[in-house]
Amino acid sequence: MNRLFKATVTDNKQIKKDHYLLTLHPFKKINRPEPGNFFMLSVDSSLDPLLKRPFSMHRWLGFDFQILYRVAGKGTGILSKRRPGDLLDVVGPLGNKFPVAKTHDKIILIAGGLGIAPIFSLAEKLKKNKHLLFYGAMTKEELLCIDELKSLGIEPVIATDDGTLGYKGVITDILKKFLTQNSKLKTQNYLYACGPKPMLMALSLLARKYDLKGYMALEQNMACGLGTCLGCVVNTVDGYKRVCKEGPVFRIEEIVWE
Amino acid sequence: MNRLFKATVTDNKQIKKDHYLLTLHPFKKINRPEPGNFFMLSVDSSLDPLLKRPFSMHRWLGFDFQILYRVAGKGTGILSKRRPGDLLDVVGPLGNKFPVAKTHDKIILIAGGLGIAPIFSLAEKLKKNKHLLFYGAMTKEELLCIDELKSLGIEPVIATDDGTLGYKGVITDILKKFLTQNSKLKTQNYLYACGPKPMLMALSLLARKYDLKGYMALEQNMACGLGTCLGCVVNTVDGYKRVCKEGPVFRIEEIVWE
Amino acid sequence: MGMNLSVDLGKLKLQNPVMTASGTFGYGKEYSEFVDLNKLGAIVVKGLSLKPRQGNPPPRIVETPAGMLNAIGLQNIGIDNFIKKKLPFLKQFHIPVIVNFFGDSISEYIKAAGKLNETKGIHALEMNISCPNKQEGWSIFGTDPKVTFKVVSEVRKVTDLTLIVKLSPNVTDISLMAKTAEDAGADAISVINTLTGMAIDIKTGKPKLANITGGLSGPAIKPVAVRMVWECYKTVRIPIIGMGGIISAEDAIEFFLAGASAIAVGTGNFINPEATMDILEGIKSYMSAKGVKSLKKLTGAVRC
Amino acid sequence: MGMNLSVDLGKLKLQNPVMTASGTFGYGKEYSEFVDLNKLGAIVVKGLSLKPRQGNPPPRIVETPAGMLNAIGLQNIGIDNFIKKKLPFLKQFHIPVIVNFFGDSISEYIKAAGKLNETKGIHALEMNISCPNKQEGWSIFGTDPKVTFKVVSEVRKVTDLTLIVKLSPNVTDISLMAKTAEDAGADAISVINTLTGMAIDIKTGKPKLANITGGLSGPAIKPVAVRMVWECYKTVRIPIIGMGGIISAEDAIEFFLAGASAIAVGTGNFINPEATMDILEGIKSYMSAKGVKSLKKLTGAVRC
Ligand SMILES: Cc1cc2nc3c(=O)[nH]c(=O)nc-3n(C[C@H](O)[C@H](O)[C@H](O)COP(=O)(O)OP(=O)(O)OC[C@H]3O[C@@H](n4cnc5c(N)ncnc54)[C@H](O)[C@@H]3O)c2cc1C
Ligand SMILES: Cc1cc2nc3c(=O)[nH]c(=O)nc-3n(C[C@H](O)[C@H](O)[C@H](O)COP(=O)(O)OP(=O)(O)OC[C@H]3O[C@@H](n4cnc5c(N)ncnc54)[C@H](O)[C@@H]3O)c2cc1C
Ligand SMILES: Cc1cc2nc3c(=O)[nH]c(=O)nc-3n(C[C@H](O)[C@H](O)[C@H](O)COP(=O)(O)O)c2cc1C
Ligand SMILES: Cc1cc2nc3c(=O)[nH]c(=O)nc-3n(C[C@H](O)[C@H](O)[C@H](O)COP(=O)(O)O)c2cc1C
Ligand code: FES
Ligand code: FES
Repeated sequence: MNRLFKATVTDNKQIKKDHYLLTLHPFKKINRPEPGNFFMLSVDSSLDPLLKRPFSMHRWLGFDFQILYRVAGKGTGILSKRRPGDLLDVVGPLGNKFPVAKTHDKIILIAGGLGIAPIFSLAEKLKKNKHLLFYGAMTKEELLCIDELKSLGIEPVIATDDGTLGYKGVITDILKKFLTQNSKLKTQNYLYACGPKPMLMALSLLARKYDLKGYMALEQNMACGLGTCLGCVVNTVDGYKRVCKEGPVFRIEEIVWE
Repeated sequence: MNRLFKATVTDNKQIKKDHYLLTLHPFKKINRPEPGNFFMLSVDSSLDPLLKRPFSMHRWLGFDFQILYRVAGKGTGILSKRRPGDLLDVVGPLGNKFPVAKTHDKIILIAGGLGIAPIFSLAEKLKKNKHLLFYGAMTKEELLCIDELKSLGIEPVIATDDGTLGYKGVITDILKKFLTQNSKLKTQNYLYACGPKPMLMALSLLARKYDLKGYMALEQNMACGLGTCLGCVVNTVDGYKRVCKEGPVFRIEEIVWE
Repeated sequence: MGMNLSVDLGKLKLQNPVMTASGTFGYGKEYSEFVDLNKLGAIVVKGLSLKPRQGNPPPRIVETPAGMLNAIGLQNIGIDNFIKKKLPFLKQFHIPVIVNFFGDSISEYIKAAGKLNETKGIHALEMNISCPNKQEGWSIFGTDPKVTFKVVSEVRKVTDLTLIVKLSPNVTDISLMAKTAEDAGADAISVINTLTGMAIDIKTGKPKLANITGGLSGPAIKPVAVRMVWECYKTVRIPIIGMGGIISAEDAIEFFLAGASAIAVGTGNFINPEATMDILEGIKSYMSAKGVKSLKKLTGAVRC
Repeated sequence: MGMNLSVDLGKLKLQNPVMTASGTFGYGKEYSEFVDLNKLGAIVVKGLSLKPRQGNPPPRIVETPAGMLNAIGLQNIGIDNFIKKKLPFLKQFHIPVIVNFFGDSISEYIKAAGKLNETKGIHALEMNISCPNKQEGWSIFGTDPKVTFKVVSEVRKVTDLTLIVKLSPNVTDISLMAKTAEDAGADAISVINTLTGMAIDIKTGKPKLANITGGLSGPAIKPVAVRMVWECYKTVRIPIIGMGGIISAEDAIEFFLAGASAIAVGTGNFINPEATMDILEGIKSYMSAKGVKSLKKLTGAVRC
């Protein structure tokens, strides 16, 4: 199926200071996006910004879908001004997905900041008793979807850098504590993570130390989103791989951080 | 007074197919714009379109003012999507004005198409018994402000290219008929015109033939609007002159059409 | 309606003038979901070298006003892998496959061209002598006319396929480079490759590209590209493939009027994966609205 | 707060690095309504020649993606009129007045420079050897190093004012041109002038500019300009005035990091008549946020 489509903005709600929840209604039935997949969105028909912007699938509503985003610069700034009824060009769903094997005993989800956008969709898809969610943010004000998580029956372990909610500290430190206290957790588990680079780097170290397996979703500047421009590579043990095609989800141990 | 200001869109009404009436509320008191003056408007904060766009003062409301415009391309297309509450950067009022001398017996105003935008402001300023308005457009659907003119007590002589309202033909032909029928009109009058280039060229010929004096407002691509870039020149008997500075209003006889 | 859109590039005939720009369309497969490849004028694949190359470290791309910088660093799977793994897919289609290639030395150019020349299913070669992403000393292929003449005429000797030379815009006199390529035996020229540019992240103080500089493409460079096509058109008799910032049919027509016989869509594919088809339709509409029966009539038709 | 924004250009000291680009700020008067001219680093006036010039026929400007093309054709009132009618206004201010000038021949350059050199109230000269709007054969001043060396060294002989040479970006090797200007005695270089471009109106089939080609300026060219400043910085020791697409303080800082000692705002003035002041304030904020006490520390500070 041709993954280029037009979508109507049905809602574009400011949920926190810089954070918005966008609901899109595609003009045609689209492929069902899986947790980890992303979409390329034209925020505008102007030549500035020029390129489409990538956003993770946050919530699939059966036909419509949602994007959770933060105003990071020009493109997301413009996006935040789109109103119900506006049309956007979209390509997707793109990329691979979080591969959740049935056999995994227990799953640990780790979200840092906006990493909650795709991790939420994964949490929603999994049975609630099969996973534990660690969720960190700079401050209470940047914790998103807490109510939605609760209504799914999910009680995340929360950490904030400033301690305004949950543990004080970075989420990987909290995770580390858990791992040392629950040695059983270590081997039978799979980690699924998304978040800022420092968090993912810390997680990689942790995974190596405790010999944990798992996956993480990465970001990289993108132009095509389709695997053709070779612009979005990350370094792996097997050489450069494209985040938009072989990713955005990679095995934790395959990423080579510079 | 610094003529750079921000203005809020208070209304942006589609009045005919491609035609809009924009009402702007400046953040500060601005210089009173005179008929013939124009404003440079940023339609957007994007770098595409990059430059401000020039628009004639259409109506001065004491503090707020109005612009009458047609969607001609990208910039005006974006402008037509601005909604009440949006902010625009504006520079103005700029340029010279229609110099209306008290001594002129009778004044003939000629507007072609969107030329009505500034000509209307001139008509509004003049006493109604002191002028005659000739107003031409492609078709009835492109005649603007007819009701507003009537409420000022002005009954324009109308011509449309397709004859859907008023005389059938171009407005300069109708004017020519009038001039031949009313030889008295000829010498005691001043013409004040704005409209598309072919109309102004025809008018120049007419003025030469009947030895009529008068003024016309011209257009040219602009970058600065302030007289510095030298981009907006037109050829005159005294060499190149800047539409934004020595104009937009020029004596009919000084323009050298190529 | 009897409109003739065909284009002659040396011995090669294209059914229409809409091509893809090397490096922006992969090896065709990814876009086949959006575009019926059989409807393209030709497909130009990502630049190939004898050996696979891993390219530059990331970040490799960054957006700039109405454009983008890329420093892919000529990452490619190598000619052998292309022939084995990618060409079979392309052979299914009836359109010409044009292989963009490059080398680090004249002998590499010759070897690469020789190998490609022997391969069934390749219809033309596009020599990239202009990619600005390589190390010092290399860019000389595309900027020093003497070296350009040498490398093009050597390659000319080893291939009877249509030979297209892709020019760098980072030169003082593009028409001299065009003439040089023509004199050396090129059947056509591609104008233009990317302009060398740079962007700095003022928060970190580091270049936004790991490679420091990159190639500027997209609408921002269109006025430079149109001017260069026009200068080349005044100078050479071989056909010109125009490119640089084409995202719409209007853009494409500007290039025809300036002197292009065919056009290629690069960055435009990223903005709209169906760009090539939209452009083709738009060209047809323009021709029928203007009553132009043959595309060849548009080439160089600007009225100066 | 003890921040040092001063810049040395030869013997000339600027209080801050924000200048105006020639041809975009008139002779200062028009913008004095928006900008307190006393707060500028320096004012650079529209390019002057010995005799007045009427310039090119209209249309002279056209917008392009994130940029504009201009073909003003060096219209100016001539040096004498400038001295009589415009300089008195500028003399009221405490900031350096830099006169941009050009000639059609080496002897005209020399005469113009000599005349300007004698005039009180002019603090530096900027030689335009790069304007792309003139007829054939002329652009050689800015693109052939031998001719560049000749004209710059001849002008150097007749003036002891700070001599700035403004380079054309339409060259293969900008650092060679920079080195040439330095060797010929320039005190500073301005990088860059406009890139030559062209736009065609597909409705009429005619070029959008009466002059056919014009100079591309604005944000679109910024990546090329930053790259060229960086290349020059690696090559010469004289200060570089960076320009090309600067509309914000962020843009200006990019140029400092790439190697500029000062910057000039051109097209940016059209977009925002207060651009120079907004940029100056933004530079100060950046410096205080980063704890940079002296602007000189930013020059060339990009970490590659
Ligand atoms: C696979 C993927 C999924 C993503 N999912 C989400 C999401 O669900 N919600 C969300 O808010 N953001 C997401 N992002 C990041 C989002 O794409 C960027 O925030 C956005 O492109 C910034 O655009 P801008 O024009 O606002 O910022 P710009 O002005 O372009 O840049 C602002 C900052 O964002 C960074 N940035 C720019 N482009 C990208 C990019 N393509 N990827 C990453 N960073 C970029 C720049 O380096 C800069 O630091 C995702 C990115 C990727 C690659
Ligand atoms: C002094 C002056 C007063 C004007 N008053 C009005 C007015 O009251 N109402 C109104 O609707 N329009 C007016 N115009 C014309 C208006 O400025 C243009 O229609 C507008 O700039 C087009 O912008 P765009 O981005 O929509 O079109 P573009 O996509 O930029 O171009 C579309 C068409 O408009 C032409 N155009 C572009 N810029 C200009 C320009 N600066 N001047 C003239 N034509 C241009 C182009 O050549 C092209 O044919 C005036 C122009 C001038 C110079
Ligand atoms: C991501 C990317 C990769 C490119 N790779 C190549 C390449 O391998 N070989 C080549 O000759 N040109 C390459 N180019 C240049 C394009 O083919 C084209 O000449 C240039 O981008 C200008 O066209 P555009 O503005 O339409 O993109 C590449 C361009 C981009 C943007
Ligand atoms: C309308 C216009 C007129 C210009 N006139 C001159 C000139 O007379 N002399 C000169 O050296 N440069 C001239 N320039 C070039 C600018 O000074 C500057 O180098 C160039 O525009 C790049 O900067 P920008 O992108 O900030 O505009 C002119 C540029 C524009 C846009
Ligand atoms: S974004 Fe183009 S290959 Fe990934
Ligand atoms: S628009 Fe710049 S001088 Fe008139």
